[in-house]
Amino acid sequence: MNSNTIWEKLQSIDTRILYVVTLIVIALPMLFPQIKLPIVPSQESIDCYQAVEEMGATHKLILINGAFSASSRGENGWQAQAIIEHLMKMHAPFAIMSIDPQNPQLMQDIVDKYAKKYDYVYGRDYVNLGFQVAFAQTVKGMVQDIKGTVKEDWKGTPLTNIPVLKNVKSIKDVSGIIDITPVASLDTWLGLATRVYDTPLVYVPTAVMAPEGYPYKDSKQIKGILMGVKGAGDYEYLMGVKEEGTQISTILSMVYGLIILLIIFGNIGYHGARISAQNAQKHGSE
Amino acid sequence: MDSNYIHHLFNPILLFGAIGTVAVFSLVFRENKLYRLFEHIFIGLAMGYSLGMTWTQVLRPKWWDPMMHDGIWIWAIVIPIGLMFYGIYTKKFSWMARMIFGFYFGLSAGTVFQGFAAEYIPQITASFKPLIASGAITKQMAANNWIFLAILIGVLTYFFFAFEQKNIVVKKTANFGRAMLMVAMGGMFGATIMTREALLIDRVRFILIDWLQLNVHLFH
Amino acid sequence: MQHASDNWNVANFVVILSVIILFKIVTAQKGMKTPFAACIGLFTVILLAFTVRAHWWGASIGILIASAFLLFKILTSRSDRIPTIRRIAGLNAIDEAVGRATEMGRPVLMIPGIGQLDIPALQGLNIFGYIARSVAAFGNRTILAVADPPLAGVGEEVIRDAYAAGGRPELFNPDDVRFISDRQFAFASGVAGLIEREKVAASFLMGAFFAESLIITEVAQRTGTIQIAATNQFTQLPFFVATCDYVLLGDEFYAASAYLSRNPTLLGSIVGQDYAKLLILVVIVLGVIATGYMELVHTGAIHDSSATDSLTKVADYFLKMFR
Amino acid sequence: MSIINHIFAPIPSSHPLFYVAFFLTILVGLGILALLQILPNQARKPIIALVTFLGGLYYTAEFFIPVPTGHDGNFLSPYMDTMSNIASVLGCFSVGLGIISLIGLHFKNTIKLKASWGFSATLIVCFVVMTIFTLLDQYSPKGMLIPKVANKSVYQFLFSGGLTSLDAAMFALIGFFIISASYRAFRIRSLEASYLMASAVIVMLGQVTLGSALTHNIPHAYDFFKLENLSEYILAHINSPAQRAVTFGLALGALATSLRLWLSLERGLYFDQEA
Repeated sequence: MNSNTIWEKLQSIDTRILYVVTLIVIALPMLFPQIKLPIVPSQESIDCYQAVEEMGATHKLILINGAFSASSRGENGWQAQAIIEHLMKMHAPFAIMSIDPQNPQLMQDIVDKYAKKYDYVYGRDYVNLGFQVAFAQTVKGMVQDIKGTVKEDWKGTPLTNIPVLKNVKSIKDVSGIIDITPVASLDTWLGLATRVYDTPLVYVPTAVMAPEGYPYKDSKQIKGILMGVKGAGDYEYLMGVKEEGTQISTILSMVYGLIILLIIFGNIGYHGARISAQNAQKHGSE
Repeated sequence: MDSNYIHHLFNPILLFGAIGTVAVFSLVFRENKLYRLFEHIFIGLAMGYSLGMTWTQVLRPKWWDPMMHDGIWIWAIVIPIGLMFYGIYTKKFSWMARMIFGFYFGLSAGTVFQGFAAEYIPQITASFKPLIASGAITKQMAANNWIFLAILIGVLTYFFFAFEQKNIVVKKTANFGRAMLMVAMGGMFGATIMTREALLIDRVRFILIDWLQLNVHLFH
Repeated sequence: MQHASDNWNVANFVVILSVIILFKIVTAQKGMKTPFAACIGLFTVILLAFTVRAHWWGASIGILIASAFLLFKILTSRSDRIPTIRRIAGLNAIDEAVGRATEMGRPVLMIPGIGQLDIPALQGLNIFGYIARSVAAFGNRTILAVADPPLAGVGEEVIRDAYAAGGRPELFNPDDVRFISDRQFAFASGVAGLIEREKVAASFLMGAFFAESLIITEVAQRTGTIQIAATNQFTQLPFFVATCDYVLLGDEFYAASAYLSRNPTLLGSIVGQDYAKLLILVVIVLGVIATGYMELVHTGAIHDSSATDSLTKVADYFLKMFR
Repeated sequence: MSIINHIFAPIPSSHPLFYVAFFLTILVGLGILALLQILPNQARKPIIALVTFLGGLYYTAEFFIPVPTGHDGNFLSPYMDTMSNIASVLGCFSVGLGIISLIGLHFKNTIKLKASWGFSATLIVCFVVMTIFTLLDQYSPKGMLIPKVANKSVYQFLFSGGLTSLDAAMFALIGFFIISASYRAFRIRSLEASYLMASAVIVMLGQVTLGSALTHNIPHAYDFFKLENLSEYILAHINSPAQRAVTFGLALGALATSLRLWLSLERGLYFDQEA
C-alpha cells in the first residue's frame, strides 16, 4: 500500500504542523515588514473612502461612534486608525463618542498617535465625548440637541466650553456619521438618526458583522461598508500610506492562502486515496 | 540590551499577560503543566471577579443599600427564599430547591413571549418582499426576493417534523432547503474566519511587538 | 423591555401561536383533553375580544375567526392517536456513542451550553436526562459541566434522577457535576482541560453556545471523542457541522426530547410547533402577496375600481396587522 | 394598594423598629418554609407547579393585557424594574451553588493532596485574592486597609495582566482551531459537503485581497462574478433567508418549551409530574 501513503499524508497532516505553519505565516510579515503583497481595494472600500472624503470636504463636524473594546481592537482599532488619520489629513473636525466603557481610551490613544503630526489640538479640532451608557436614548437626544444630551466630554469639561462644537447644535449640523463597531449598533443609527436629516452614514464593522449592512447598502441607506482589517488595509492604500492595516491585511491574505492550500491538499489526498483504492481493487479482481 | 528594555520586559502586567498568552497557546500542541497552571489561575480569577461583581453590581446596589440605607426592610424576605437553593444538598429539603428552580423556570418561560414579539415578529414582517418589478422595485430586486422566499420556504419545510414528507413536491422542497442551509452555513463559516484570525494576529503581535519588541530589537 | 403596547396585534399573533402549540400539547395527554383545552380556547377568545374593543377591527376579526376555528378543532379532535415524527440522524447515534465510551472505559461529557438557566439550557438538561439514564444503565460515568451556578443545582438533580432511573444510583458522584466558570473563555479553558485530563470518550453539547464552541469541539476532536451537538445559536451551527460527528440542526434540538422519550405530550408539542410553523409560512406568503399588490396599486399598475377597492382594503388591513 | 404600601413602608434603618421588622421578616419567611415542610408529600407537586406558574405570570400578563389608549403600559408595567431586580437579586443567592461546586471540589483535592493538588490550591488562592481585590477596588476609596496605590495596581495586575489577557488569548485560540477545522471539514465527500465548502471558500476569498486580485480583471459586464460580489450575494441573499427560517423554528421550539415549563406540562426525568 505504499502508493497510498502520499495521499494519506496529504489528507491527515498533523494539526500541530498546521499550527506551527500558521504561527510562522503570522509572525514573519510582522518581523520582516519587507514582505508585502499587492493591495487591490474592493469597490466597497473605495465607496467608503469617497464617502468620508465627501464628509471631510464640507468642513463640518464628523461624528465617530466607537463601539469596540480591547477584544476587537485587532480589527476595529486599525480601521479607526486609518479613518482618523484620513480625517486629520483633510483637517476635518470630528467628535468621538463611545458605547463601550473601554473605548474612549482606545480612541484617544489612536488620536494621540497622530495628533502631533497633523497638529490636532483637543477641543479646537476634535472632542472625545466619552462613554454613553444608554446608546439609543443618547442617539435620540443627539438628533435634537447634542450638547444637551451628552453635556460633558470624557474628562468632565462642559461641552459648551469646547470650541469645535461651537456651531453644532444637533445631528443636523454633522456632515456624517462613522460607525466603527463589532456589535449590532447599525439599526439604532439608521432607525433613530440618519433618516431625520438624511445624514450620510459609513458602516465600519468587524468582518462577521458586515453582512448586517448589505441590505442597507442596496437601499443606499449607508454610503459604504469598510469590512474588517481588509478594509483598513484598503483604506490605507487609498490614502497612500502603509501602516498596520496594510501589514495585517497582508498577513490575513497569507493565512487565507494557507487555508485554501490546506483545503486543496485535503481534497487531493482524499480523492487520490479513493481513486488509488479503486484501482487497487480493480487490479485485485483481475 | 539596555536596561530600559529589561525593565519593559519585566513590567508585571505585561509579563503576566505574555506568559499567560504563551501558556494558553501551548494548548494547541498538547495539554501540559503550564497550560494547566494558567487554566486554574484563569478559572480562579474569573470566579473571584464574578463573586466581586455579584456583590458590587447587583447585591449591594439593588438589595443591601435599599434595605440597610433606605430602610426597605421587606427585602429581608429574600434571605429565607434564597436559602431554598441550598436545599439540594439535603434529601429532606431538596424539594424546596425544586420550588425555587420552578420559579426560575416560570420566569424564563414568561420572558419568552416578550422575546418572541420583540425579535421574531419584525423578522416575519421583514420577509414581506414584493415579487413583481414595478416602480422602485427593479427586476433584479424582484428576482432576489423570489430567491429569498424560495429559500425561506424550503428551509422551513425541511424543519417540519410531524407532517409526512412523502409528497414528492414537499420532499424536493425540503431537500432544496437543506442544500441552501448548507450553503448558508458555509458562508457563515467563511465570514467568521477573518474576525477570528484578526484576533489571533493581534495576540501574536502583543507577544512579538508589544512585549518583546522584536521589530526593534531583533536586528539591532 | 418589549411591550405589547407598541403593537397589540403582534401580541395576538403570539397568542395564536401559543394556543396552537398548547392545544396540541394538551390534547396529546390522556383524559385531560376537553375541559382544559376548552379553557384555553375560551381564554384566547376573551383576550381577543379585548382587542376588538380596544383596538383595530379588521385584523381582529380575522384573528377571531382563526381562534374560533381552533376552538372547533380543540373540541372535536381526538387524543388517542400518537403522531410519528421524522427521523433525526444525530439522535440515533447516542446509543452508539454511549456504548463506545463504556467499551473504552472512559466518561461521557455533557454541556448544556454556556447560557444561564434559560429555555435552551433546560431543554439541553432534559435531553441529558435521557442520555444519562442510558449511561447509567451501561454503568459508565457522566460528567456535567455547567456555566451558571443555578444550573449546577438543577443539573445535579437531573443526573442524580437519571442514575436512579437507570438503576445505578450508587454510581452517581456529585463531584462530576461541575460548575466551571460563568466567564465564557474561562469556561472554555476549563472544559478543554477537562476533556484532555479525563480522556472523555463521548461529548454532548446541547444548549446555547457561542464563539467558544470551536475550542471545545476541536480539543475533543483531537482526543478522538465522539461528539453530538445541538444549539439554538445559528451562528455556531456551521462550526458544529464542521467539527462534530452528529449535529441536530435548528429545532431538531427542541424535537429531541420528544424523539427520545416518545412521550405523547412532547410529541403533541412537536405537532403544534409544525402547525405554528405552517401558520408563519402562510402569513409570510400572504404578506408577500399583499405587499406586491399594494406596490402595484401605488405605482398605478392596478387602477382603482370597485372590485379592486375592497381587495386593496383587505391587503392594507393585513399589512397593518403586523406593523 | 395603599394599605399594602402602608404595611411595607420603609423604616429608617437607624430606627430600632427597622431591625425588629428585618428579623421578623426573616422569621416569618422561615416559618412559612417550615409550614410548607410539614405539609403532606402529595401537596408538594401542586405547590411547585403553582410557584412555577406564578413565576411566569407577571411577565406573561404584563405582555398580554391590553394597554389603555394614551398610556405607555398597563397597570403592571410600572413594576417591571422591581420584578427584574427581585429576579436578579434572588439569582445572586444561587452564586453559592457555583462556589460550593467549584471551590468545594478543589478544596477536597487540596486537602487530600491528590495528584493535582497544587493546581487546585492555585485556583483557590487566585479566587480569594481576586475576590478581595475586586471588592477593595470598589470599597476602599481611601485605601483603609492597604495603601490605595498598591490596591489599584494589584487589581490592575490581576485584571488586565491576568483576566483580560487570558480571555483574549483563549479567544485567539479559535484562530488556530478554525484552520484545522476547515482543513478537515471541507472535503468533497458528498454533494452537501461540497455546497458547504464552495460557499465557505467563496466567502473567504471575497473578504481578502487575494480574492479581489484573483477576479480583478473580470470584464465589467460580469461584475456579479467577482468574488467579493459573489460572497456578498451568499451572505445577503442566501444566508439571511436560511438563517431566518432556522430561527423561526428555534423560536417556536423555545415558545413550546416555555409553555410546557410554565404550565408544568414538561415531560422528562426531572420535570416529570406524572410519576
